[in-house]
This record gives sequence, C-alpha cells and structure tokens, in this order.
Amino acid sequence: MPEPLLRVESLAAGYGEVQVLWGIDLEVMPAGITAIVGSNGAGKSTLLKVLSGMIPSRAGQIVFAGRDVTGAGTDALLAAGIAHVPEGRRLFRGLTVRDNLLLGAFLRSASRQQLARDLDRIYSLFPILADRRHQDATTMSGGEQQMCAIGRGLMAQPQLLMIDELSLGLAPRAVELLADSLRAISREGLAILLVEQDVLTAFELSESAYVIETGRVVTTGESRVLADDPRIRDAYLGTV
Amino acid sequence: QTLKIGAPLALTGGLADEGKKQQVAYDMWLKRVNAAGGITVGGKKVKVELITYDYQTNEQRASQIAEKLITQDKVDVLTAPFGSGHTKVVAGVAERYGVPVVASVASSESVFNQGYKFLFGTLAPNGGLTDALVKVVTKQMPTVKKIALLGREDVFPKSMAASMADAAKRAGIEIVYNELYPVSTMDFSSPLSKMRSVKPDWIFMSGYTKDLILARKQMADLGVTAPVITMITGPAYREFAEALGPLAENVTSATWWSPAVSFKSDDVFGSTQAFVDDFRARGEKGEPDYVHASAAAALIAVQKAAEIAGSLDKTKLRDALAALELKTFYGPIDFTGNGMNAARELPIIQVQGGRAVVLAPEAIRQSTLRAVK
Amino acid sequence: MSALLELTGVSKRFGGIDAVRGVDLRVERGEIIGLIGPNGAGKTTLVNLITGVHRATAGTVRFEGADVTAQRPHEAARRGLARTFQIVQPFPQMTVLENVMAGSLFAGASATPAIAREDAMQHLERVGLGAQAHRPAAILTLPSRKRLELAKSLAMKPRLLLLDEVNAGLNTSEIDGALELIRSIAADGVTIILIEHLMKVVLSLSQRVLVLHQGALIADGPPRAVVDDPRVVEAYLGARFAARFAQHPTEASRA
Amino acid sequence: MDVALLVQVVLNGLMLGALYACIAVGFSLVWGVLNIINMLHGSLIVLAGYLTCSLWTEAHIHPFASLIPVGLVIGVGAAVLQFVLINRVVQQPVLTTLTLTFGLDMILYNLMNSVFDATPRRVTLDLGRVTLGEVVLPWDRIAAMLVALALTALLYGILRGSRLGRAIVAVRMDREAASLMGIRVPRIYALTFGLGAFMAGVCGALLSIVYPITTNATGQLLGKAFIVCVVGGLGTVPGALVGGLALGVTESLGSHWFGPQAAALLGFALMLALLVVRPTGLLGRKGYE
Amino acid sequence: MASHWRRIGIGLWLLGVAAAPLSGDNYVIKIATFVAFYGALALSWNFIGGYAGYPSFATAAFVGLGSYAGALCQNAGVPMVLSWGLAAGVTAIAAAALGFVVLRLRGHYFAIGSIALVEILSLIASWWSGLTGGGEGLNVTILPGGPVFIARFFLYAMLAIVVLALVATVLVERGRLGFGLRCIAQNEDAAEMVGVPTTLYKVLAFVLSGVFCGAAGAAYASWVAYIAPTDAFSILLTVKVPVMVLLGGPGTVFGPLLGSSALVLLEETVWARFLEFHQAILGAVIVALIFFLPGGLLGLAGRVRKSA
Ligand SMILES: Nc1ncnc2c1ncn2[C@@H]1O[C@H](COP(=O)(O)OP(=O)(O)OP(=O)(O)O)[C@@H](O)[C@H]1O
Ligand SMILES: Nc1ncnc2c1ncn2[C@@H]1O[C@H](COP(=O)(O)OP(=O)(O)OP(=O)(O)O)[C@@H](O)[C@H]1O
Ligand SMILES: [Mg+2]
Ligand SMILES: [Mg+2]
Repeated sequence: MPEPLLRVESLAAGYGEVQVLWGIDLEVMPAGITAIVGSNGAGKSTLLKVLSGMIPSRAGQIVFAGRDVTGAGTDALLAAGIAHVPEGRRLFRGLTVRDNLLLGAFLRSASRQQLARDLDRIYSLFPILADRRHQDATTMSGGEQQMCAIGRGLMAQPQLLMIDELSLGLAPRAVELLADSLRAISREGLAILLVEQDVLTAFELSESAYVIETGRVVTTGESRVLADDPRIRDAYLGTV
Repeated sequence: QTLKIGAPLALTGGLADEGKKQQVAYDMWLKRVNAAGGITVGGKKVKVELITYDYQTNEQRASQIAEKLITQDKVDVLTAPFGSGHTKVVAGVAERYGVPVVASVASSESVFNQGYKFLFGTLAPNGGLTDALVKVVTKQMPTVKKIALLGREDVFPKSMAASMADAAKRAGIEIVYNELYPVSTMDFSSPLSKMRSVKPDWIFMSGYTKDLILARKQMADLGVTAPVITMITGPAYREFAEALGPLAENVTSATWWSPAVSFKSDDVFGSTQAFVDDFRARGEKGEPDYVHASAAAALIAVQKAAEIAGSLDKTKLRDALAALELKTFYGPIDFTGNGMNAARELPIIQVQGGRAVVLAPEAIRQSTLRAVK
Repeated sequence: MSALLELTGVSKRFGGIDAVRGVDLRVERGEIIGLIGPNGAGKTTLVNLITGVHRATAGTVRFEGADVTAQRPHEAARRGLARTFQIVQPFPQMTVLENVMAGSLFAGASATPAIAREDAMQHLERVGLGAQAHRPAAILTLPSRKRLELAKSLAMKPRLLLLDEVNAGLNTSEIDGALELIRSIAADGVTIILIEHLMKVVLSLSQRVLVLHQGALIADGPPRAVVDDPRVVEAYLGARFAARFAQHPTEASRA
Repeated sequence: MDVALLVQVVLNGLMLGALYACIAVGFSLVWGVLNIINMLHGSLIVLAGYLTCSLWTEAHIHPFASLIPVGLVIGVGAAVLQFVLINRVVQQPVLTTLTLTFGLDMILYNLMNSVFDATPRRVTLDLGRVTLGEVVLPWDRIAAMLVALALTALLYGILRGSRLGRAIVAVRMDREAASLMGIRVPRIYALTFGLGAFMAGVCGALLSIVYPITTNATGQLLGKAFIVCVVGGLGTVPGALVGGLALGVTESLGSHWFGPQAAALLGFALMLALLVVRPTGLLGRKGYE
Repeated sequence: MASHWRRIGIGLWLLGVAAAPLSGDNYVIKIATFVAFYGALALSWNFIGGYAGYPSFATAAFVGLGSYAGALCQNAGVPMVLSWGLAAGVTAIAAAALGFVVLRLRGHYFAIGSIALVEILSLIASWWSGLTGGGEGLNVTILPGGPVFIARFFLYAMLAIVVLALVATVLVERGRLGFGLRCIAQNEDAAEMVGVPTTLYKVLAFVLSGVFCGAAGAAYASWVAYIAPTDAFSILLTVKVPVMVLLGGPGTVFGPLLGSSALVLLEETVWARFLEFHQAILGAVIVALIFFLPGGLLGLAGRVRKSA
C-alpha cells in the first residue's frame, strides 16, 4: 500500500466561538481523485480552508508528503504543493482572465515559455477561456468564472488540487468535459480532493469518498461501494 | 501691579516665519524694558508681562486665543497677529471687551475702516509705498512707460496691487497687464508668457515670499524681463535673496522700514543702530526687517501710552494711544483717526550685490536705481 | 389582456461580445418557466435586462403592459420584479433578518421597520433560515446565502420572480425541499422564471423550458420535448447525459 | 492671435502637467491599489525636497544625483512605516486609514517644521533654457517632464508586465484569495506603499530645483494630487500622466484666456465635468471604485 | 440596555455644554461653543459618512457656503436668526444640486469629488469679489451687546442647532431612510435591487449633512463677524470632522457628539501643554486611538459594559 500524500488526524477547527470541525481523519492518495460529500453546512469548505491555511486548525495534525505542515501559512502550503480553488471562485476583479491564470503560478519560478505552455494547456481544457483571455475575469458568466478558477488552481502545478463545489454553476455538458479532463490530469499524477454536492457525479468521478456530517466523518470508503450503499442513496439522492 | 500684554502669534502653520519674527522683536523690547526695571506708570515702576500663545495660523484659534488672553489672562492690551485678515479677527473680539489692540503688520485700509475704536496700527497705509515707488522710478528711469501688474488674491497683496495700479495711472504709466492670481497657484508660466508678449518696462508683483521666489525664477526660465522688476515685499526679507541668489539682483521693493534709515529716539532702544545691534547680538541671521521693527514699535507705543496715561485702565490706554505722537527708532508714530499710523515717506529698496540698499528717500539714499539685466 | 412580461428583439452587447441577441419572449401570468443554456449563453444577462441592471442595446421589455426597458433596478423591484443573484449579494454586516427586512420595507408593502421585521421573519422561516435570523449574513454558507437571496426576494412581494441558480450547491436530497418551496411560491400566484443547471429542478418544476445558446433562443417548449431536441443535447446536455437520461430518467436528471 | 504665444502657453501647460503627473502618480498608486488615501503624500514630497536642498547646500550634491537616493530613502522609510503600522488597519474602511495617515502627517509636518522651519528654500541652480524661435523651454521643466515620463513608464512596466504588478492588483481586489495564490499580502502592501513614496521622493527631489520648498506647500501638493487622480482615473498609471497633462494644459490655457484666477476654477470645472460624463476618469477602469 | 445608556449620554452631553456659563468664564463658554459647533458638524457628516458610508469631505463646502450666505443676508439687512435659516436653505439647495453630480460617484471618486466642492466654492468666493469681497474677506454686521451676552447667545444658538441635528438623526435612524442608507453602505447594488431608491436617498443624506452645516456656518460667521475664503472653506476642517466621527463611533447617534467634544478638548489640552510639539502629539494621539479604540469611543464603552 503506497503512502498517502495527505494525512489528516483528529483535526478540529472553527470560527470564533463556533467549532465546526470535530476530529476529522482523512487520507488522500497521490494520483487519484478523492471526494468529500455532505449536506449544507457540514463543514466541507471549512475543512478545505484549514488544509490551505486560510484558517488555523485548533487541534490535530496535518501531514503532507511526509512533512508535518500543521499551522503553516497559505504561501508555505502552496509552496509545498497544496492548491485550493475556493468556494465562490474569488477571481480578481479588474484583471484579465490571463492575468488571473498567471496569478495561479505566482509562487512558481517558471520561465516565460513554460508559463505560456501551461496557459495553453488550460486554454485547451477550457476553450472559452482562450476566447476571453483579455476580458475582465469577473464580467464573465458564472460558469466561465468557475472554469477560470479551476484553471488558476491548475496553474500552480500542485501535487494536490482541492476544488470546492466543483460543478457549481456548470452546465451538464461542461461538467462532463471537466470530469474527463480531471480524470486525465489525475492519471498523470495529480491528486485531487474535491467537494461536490452532486453525489452521483462525485462518486462517479472519484476513487474514494468521505461523507461528512456536522463536522465529523460519518462514512468513508471506495466510491463504487458507497454509491450502492442504500443508506447513502436515501440520505443524498432523494426522490424525484 | 504689572502691565500685561497679550500676543497671539503664528508660531506654527503658514505664517510661522512671520510670527517668529514678531516674537523676536517683542522679546528684544521686553529685555530692554526689564533691564530698565519696568516702566513708569503714574510715578510707580510697573513690571511688564508678555503672554504669548501660538494660534497656528488658524483663524478660529486666533479668535479663541484673543478671548483667552482677555478673559483668563486678563491682559491690559493686545498685539495683533501677522497680516490683515487675522488682525481683523482679533480686533473684533477685543472691540467687544474694550481692550486696545496694536497691530504691527496690517497695512490695508479695509482693516481699519471698520469703525473699531480700540484698534491701532504702526504701519502706514499702502498708498505711501506705491507713491514712493512711482516717484523713484519715474525720476530715475523716465523711459518706463508700461507697467504689468500681478497680485495675489489676498488682503494685503491685493490692496497693494490695486494701490499700485492707481499710482501708476496717476503718473501716466500705461497698465498693459493687470491680473490677480489665486492663493493656491503653483505656477506662473502662463501669466508670465503673456506679460512677455506685451513687453512691459516695469513688472510689479505682490504676493507671499514663496510665490515671488517662484515667479522670479520662472521669469528667468521663460526669458521674461523688464528694466524694473518690483516685488512686494520680497526683497524686504532676507529669505528672498537667499533662495534666489543671483536672480534677486536688482529687484526693487518698497518697505515701511529699513535699518539704513537711522532715527534717534527716546524709546528703550534709543536709536535705530541700537536696535540693529541688539538684533545681531542675539545671534539672529542677517539684518532685522520691517516686521521686526514694526513689532517692537507697537510695544513702544503701548509703553508710551501707559506712561502718558499714568494708568493701566483700558479706556485711558486707548485714549492715550489715540493721542500719541512719538519719535521711535522705527520712525514717527502718530495714529490717525482710523487708528493707522500717519503716512510718511517710505524707503524704496533694491537688491544690489546680494543685499538690500536704499534708493529713496533722498536723505538716506545709498545707491541709485539700476536696471534689471 | 397583455402578457405579464414581454420581450421583443432584446439584444445586449458588451464591447465585442453579443451576450443576448434578438430575444422574443412572452411570459403569461402563473407560468413557471425554466431557462437553460450553456455557460455564458446569456441567461444572467437576460435577467439583468429584465430587472434594469443593464439597459438593452436594442429591443423593448414590457412588464404588465408598460414599457420598462429603461427602468432602474429599484423601480423594477417596486413594480413586482424580484430576482436573486447568481453571485450572491447580501448586506454582509447586517443580520440575516435585516437583510430580508430591507426587501420587505422597500419593495414589499411594509410601512415601518417594525412591520417589516415580522414579515421578514415569516419569510426566513419559510426558506428554513429561521434559526440563523440574528447572525450576520457574512458567515452563512453559500447555499444558505442563496436561500437568503430567495427570502429577500419573497419579502419584496414579487409578481414575477427570477431565480438565477438559486439551488446551486444543494445536494440531491436537499433539492427536494427546495422544489416544495418553489412550488408553494408558485401556488401563491407568483410567476417564476427559473435558471438552473440542475435538470432535476428544471424538469420537475417547469411548465415550459427555454434554451438560450450564444445569446439566442434555440428552443422553447415542454420540458420533455426540449430535452430530446438534438440541438439542445449537442449544445447543453451532452451526449452522455442524454444517454443516461434515456436509461434512468430519475437519477440522471441531475447532471 | 499670436501663434508663437499660443504654442508657448500650450507647452507651458504640458510641462506643468508633467510636474503634476509626477506629484500624483505615487498617490494614485497607493490610493487605487491599497485603498489608502495617503495624507502623508504632500509631506513626503516636501521632505524629499528638504533632503535634496540640504544635500546641495551641505555637500554640494547635484539634485539630479540625489534623485534616486532620496527617493529610495523616502520609499524605504514609508515601506517600513506601512509594514509595522499601517498594515494593522489596512483592511478597515478608507476613513480609518485616512485618519491614521492624517495623524502621521501631523507628526511628520510638526517635525519638519521644527527641523527646517517654514522659510522657503530652494536649490539655487539654474539650468538655463532652450529657445526655439519665440518659444522658450526651461531645462529644469524639461527634465521634470522626462522624469515624469520615466517614472510613469517604470511604474507602468512594473504593474502591467511583472509578477509583482499582478500581485499588487490581486491583493487590492481580494486579499484572501491573493493569499491563496501564495502572495504574502503584508509584504505587497508595504512594497506598494514604498513604491508610492519612492515616487513622492523622486518628485520632491526634482521640485527642489523648480519650486521654493516650504512646509506650507504640503496641502497644496496633496490637493493637486487629488485632482489629477480624478481627471486621469485612480490607480491607473497612465491615467496620472494623462490627468496631469490635461490639468496642466487646461490651467495654462485658462489662465491665458481668462486670467489666472479663472484658471484654477477651470481646472476644477474640468474635473467636475469629467466626473459627470466619465465617473472613472479619462483612463480609469471600473473596479477601482 | 444600550439605547438607555445612549439617552443618558446625550442628556449629559447637552447638559454639560449648556452649563458652561456657570463657570463664569467667557473662554470656557467659547470652548463649549466650539464643542457645540463641531458637534453639529459631526452629526451632519454622520448622515452621509456614517449611515450611507460615503466618505464625504464636503463639510467645509457646506460650512463655507452657509457662512457666506448668512453673512450676505445679514449684511443685506435680514435679521440675524432669519439669515441663518436662509443660509441653511441655500446650503440645502446647493447640496441637492451638487449631490446629483457627485453622488453618481462611488467610494474613492466620491471622496475626491466632495473635496473638490470645497476647493471650487472657495475659488468662487475669492474670485467673485464684487459679492464676497474676494480675498479681502467679508465683514459681517456685528451683533451689539456686551461680551458676556454675546458669548452666551452664540453658545445657545449653536446648541440649538445641535439639538435640531440630533432630532433629525434620531428620526432618520428610526425610519426607512436610515435603514435604506445602511443598506446602501453595505452593498449599493443589492440595495438598489431590493427597491431602495439609492440616488434619492443618497441625495437626501447629502442634503441633511449640508443643512445643519450651513446653519452652523452662518452662526459662526455672525459670531466672528469676519469671514475669508481660505478660512471659511478650510481643508483642515473638512478632514477633521470625519476624524471626529470616527473617533466617536460612526453610524451612531451619540458617537459624533462624543468624538467631536473629545477632539476639541484634546486639542485644547495638548495645545496648552506642549507648545512646540502640540501638533505631533495630537497626531500621535490620533494614531494611538486608531489602534487602541478601533470601534471609536463608543466601542470602548461597549467593551467595558461587556466585561463588567
Ligand atoms: N466566517 C465564518 N464565521 C462563522 N461561522 C462560519 C463562517 N463560515 C462558515 N461558518 C459556519 O460554519 C459551518 C460550516 O460551514 P462550511 O462552509 O464549512 O459548510 P459546507 O459544508 O461547506 O457547506 P455548503 O455545502 O453549504 O457549502 C456553517 O454552520 C457556517 O455557518
Ligand atoms: N459586463 C460584461 N462585460 C463583458 N462581457 C460580459 C459582461 N457580462 C457578461 N458578459 C459576457 O456575456 C456572456 C453572457 O453572460 P451571462 O452571465 O449572461 O451567461 P449565463 O448564461 O448566465 O452563464 P452561466 O450559466 O455560466 O451563468 C458571457 O460570455 C459573458 O462573458
Ligand atoms: Mg461549502
Ligand atoms: Mg449566469
């Protein structure tokens, strides 16, 4: 069994007086897709925020690529290889699509040619971004912005890419295309941790998954298995 | 019993330099008076106390401090701050309380025509300056036929410009340019370029020292020149020649006082020379200018009035001031009906060889008018 | 009688981009209309044109017979045109309750802040945010903020409600509750235009589905017919979705 | 109409405008990017002027030689100030930072007054002028113009072309997201503030040849920076240049046609008119509101 | 409860200022008058700056306009108090007209636009010398009476203006206008979307922030009997007033009063004690307040109550 890329043990975190996460244990394997699902307010986004250093943890340990990174700042974690595509996209207003993408590569000391190649890769992934490369990123449509945000995360060339609300606001066909690309990218060696509300897509896309409720991991396992678990189906698939 | 004199001064803010000059002069006077053991009022020696506050070149604070000096420090008499505008404010407060105010650096008629009974000023009216100037220029350089005027939109410089225009007209000099510039001006290239195109023989400008320095420099930059360049009150101040260097050469001005004009007097200083010596002995730079002299003269007037009145009663002081006729190191003091010092012949100066020399009146003339190169 | 909302030849250009091109549309009272289309098709822009946020480059917008092409957003709000924002726009430092009060006070019928407070509380309960009423809006999770948007719009007593991806971010079972809520709003007589990428929502609620592609309407009809339209599959749904949909209509309906 | 005179007046305006641009460019950067209305800006210019004057009178260092060193001294000082002090409140509303820099300015102003007093001083150096027929151009203004252009180009290059520039804008737009990109936000803030102050420093060194330096000028300089920002657009570097030039030419022509008093009014009228038709300034973009 | 404390605070403040004549010292009365003057300005600013969140620097424009309008009316023979009312009216109209122009701007641009108003009006005042006396300033008919009477009269006049501004503040805060302004402060686009007539509300706030400044400016002109462009339209004043509100606590009723009196009294003490460095010390105090009292003085009171 290979070493996990990311190992989280008994992680706790919260905001002010409110504690949101209560002892989360989690492992992410290199080169693979791990999904986190759970209902509204369960603490999924909070977990990602702790992992990228946006908010501090209160207890527990985070080990990344064999190093203890508990308590590290956003820049250190990004340098170590963890990139985060936050909920709500958070693109930079007043900057073009291209500049937004380049900011993803801020910490890398890549040559111009290298950056240009990376940009092209993103453009081939999301052709619409190529058309709009000189548009102010925040004037794009919601879905276009989501693509730009994911592209920006990829530009960091991380070892682990965390995406919050992957399919949010994307058209069905766009989700399909994106899922294909992510699978291909992960096969090339990138670990992906994604938060996804659409449980079906999440299970279809990932190898393993975590179900989080009120700040605790309630179930974990191989996605294929979970997808057939009747309890999960009842809780998250609902009826039509 | 002590004679309390209240002095609101601009020790910080825009007029800080001028305020400090007043302070120096007051202090020189006070040293002399203390050395003499005070002043004699009604046969008794009376100590003198000078209470000064910084009003930060801020109008609101000036009025506030006048009130403080009158009501809390209970001064017998006030001096006014620098400049006509702030003098008005202090005089307004003092008038209500019936406290005499002696202004040392307010020369605009608009300050004194308010009907204030308690306001006096040691400077002579502006008209005296411009008449004297015109006299010197027309006499010593009769080729001057066209004048260009530029004045700052501010109490004193504006009234100087107006009075110059008036004097020039009376002397038959043609006014080819006449404008005012706003207080916030940072550049004179446009008015100067225009002046160059009308080819005046005489350029007259009145404004604050920093404006004058800038304008003189820009004249050189733009090749604007005239045989006579007059700047009010630029050359009267040491800073002017210092900041301009060679460009200050041959710039003329008029002033209320020059150390070259020697008076013998029966005041605490005794003579103009003694005042200048005192000034140097203090380690001050250069020579005293009219602000120093006029400020000291204002206190001399207060002293004499108290001695003559024989009392520190404010109304009696006022009456004594109104009736005063004095010869001081600064020149004669004789307050006219509106409180201003009577007109007299005023010195015309020119920067020659880096220092200001007197061109007129004839009695004290040190040199003759030279054309600007 | 005139339609509730009527667009004729409405277009909008941003610099070189034709976001909306010559859209003609009639919305009758009481309808629930689904508006779908690929990302960047112009759906949000269309909402902005209807609510006065943007001014159409060409064409006219009529609401209840009146030409409202040039209206300001607050006028739209007072007329009974309410919308939710795709990118949510709360008053961040105000409480959740105060956010909704604003809608009630300025576009709803509440005369005073006190009345608005009562009213707002009811709307919050209705969308399930009652428990959060006194917390600052800034700390809500994204789906909750969308609920807040909805409550705010309801407080405005709209006659036409434009919901721009208000259910995005809900998981499949949470959507069931949302469907109930929207049905009950419609039952109160509010006409609804619904933008959503969640086909489950679109298909279960809409009586009519419009498809926008590159700024132009390419399909308009009953949900099933639209989903089967090859152009829609090609532009929007994707082949795999269509296949899945044909197999298990219920599960696949959420892409 | 005398053509040579008109040409002269327009050129005067352009050269004055270049000075205005110099004055405003750092201020605009700090305001547009950091969202700080830096009330210290005028005092920093004057302080640089004093330093240059002192270097000239005490050590006979030519102002052109002290341009960059003085700029650096002011810039580094300001960056430190930002790092240790202003950064603590930089997230708060504009008014807080405004009040803070207002307080700091009072301190600096007071200190300058007691060290240098208010007497106007100047580097007494005359660089002469170029004469082209009837048109005259003073060398020091030409130098100012070149420096303004160079500064603007430099800043523009930094902001548009460099990684640092992108980081600066990113931080301005969304501090938290910027930190997710690995940008160290406080450092960028300090750098930007320092860059703005560097511009002020260079400008002050230059002004010491052209203008009498006095503490009384601080407010005036700040005021000009304000107007230039509006005319040109906040936070855009070419905006400061265009705004400065537009203001300079307007004032110059206004003064020529309607007298010096009307000139200042015209400058403001231009500004208000622009605000009405183009609320983001001549070159301003949306997003800096 | 908070509003309870607030009422007590305001009551004490008013009583304190009104009781100044008990000291029997005209200088104390003068300071109290300035406290009231700045209190009125701070309350005025609070409408646009505190509630609507628009960083306005137009205070000096309103004060200057009011003082010139009042002075000109008075010199034309209009009774003094009536001319204050007219001045307030003129200022209100000007604020409405100018508001339509500058309130199209947001955030930064508004701030600059508003400061430009000060400069423009100041330039007009100095340029139009036929009416205003230009740079020479304008003398105002002096109110006859002894110094004691004058001191008290103007104290109570200023206090009356403060009370009017307070009443307006409370009415605004309780009503739709206040609520709408707070929405605007938070997110103007969203406010517009929920039906707040943003332009109208902003202009109303601007007018409110002008009208009391105009009255206070006119009263001030009658009091000092002389006004000049640079002092009437003082940039320092225009920056000082927001600083005062910030120190007290913006967007509240009592904060502006607290902040303005704190700064006036602070200036007074610092100035009296440290002649040469009073400005630096005052600056340092302001800097320290920003760091140690982030929510303004009122915030401090809140914290004390919480920990108690
Ligand atoms: N800045 C904040 N301050 C205080 N509480 C917060 C903050 N952000 C989130 N919370 C609270 O933390 C809890 C978990 O939020 P989180 O965003 O992690 O949920 P989530 O699982 O991502 O939900 P969703 O699927 O709705 O995005 C929620 O109750 C939320 O209200
Ligand atoms: N202010 C603007 N400036 C320039 N282009 C814009 C602007 N607003 C929208 N656009 C462009 O117009 C097109 C339509 O955008 P719109 O937001 O209406 O799409 P949408 O259908 O809502 O997409 P999504 O489903 O992704 O939200 C997009 O390509 C977008 O980039
Ligand atoms: Mg989340
Ligand atoms: Mg959209």
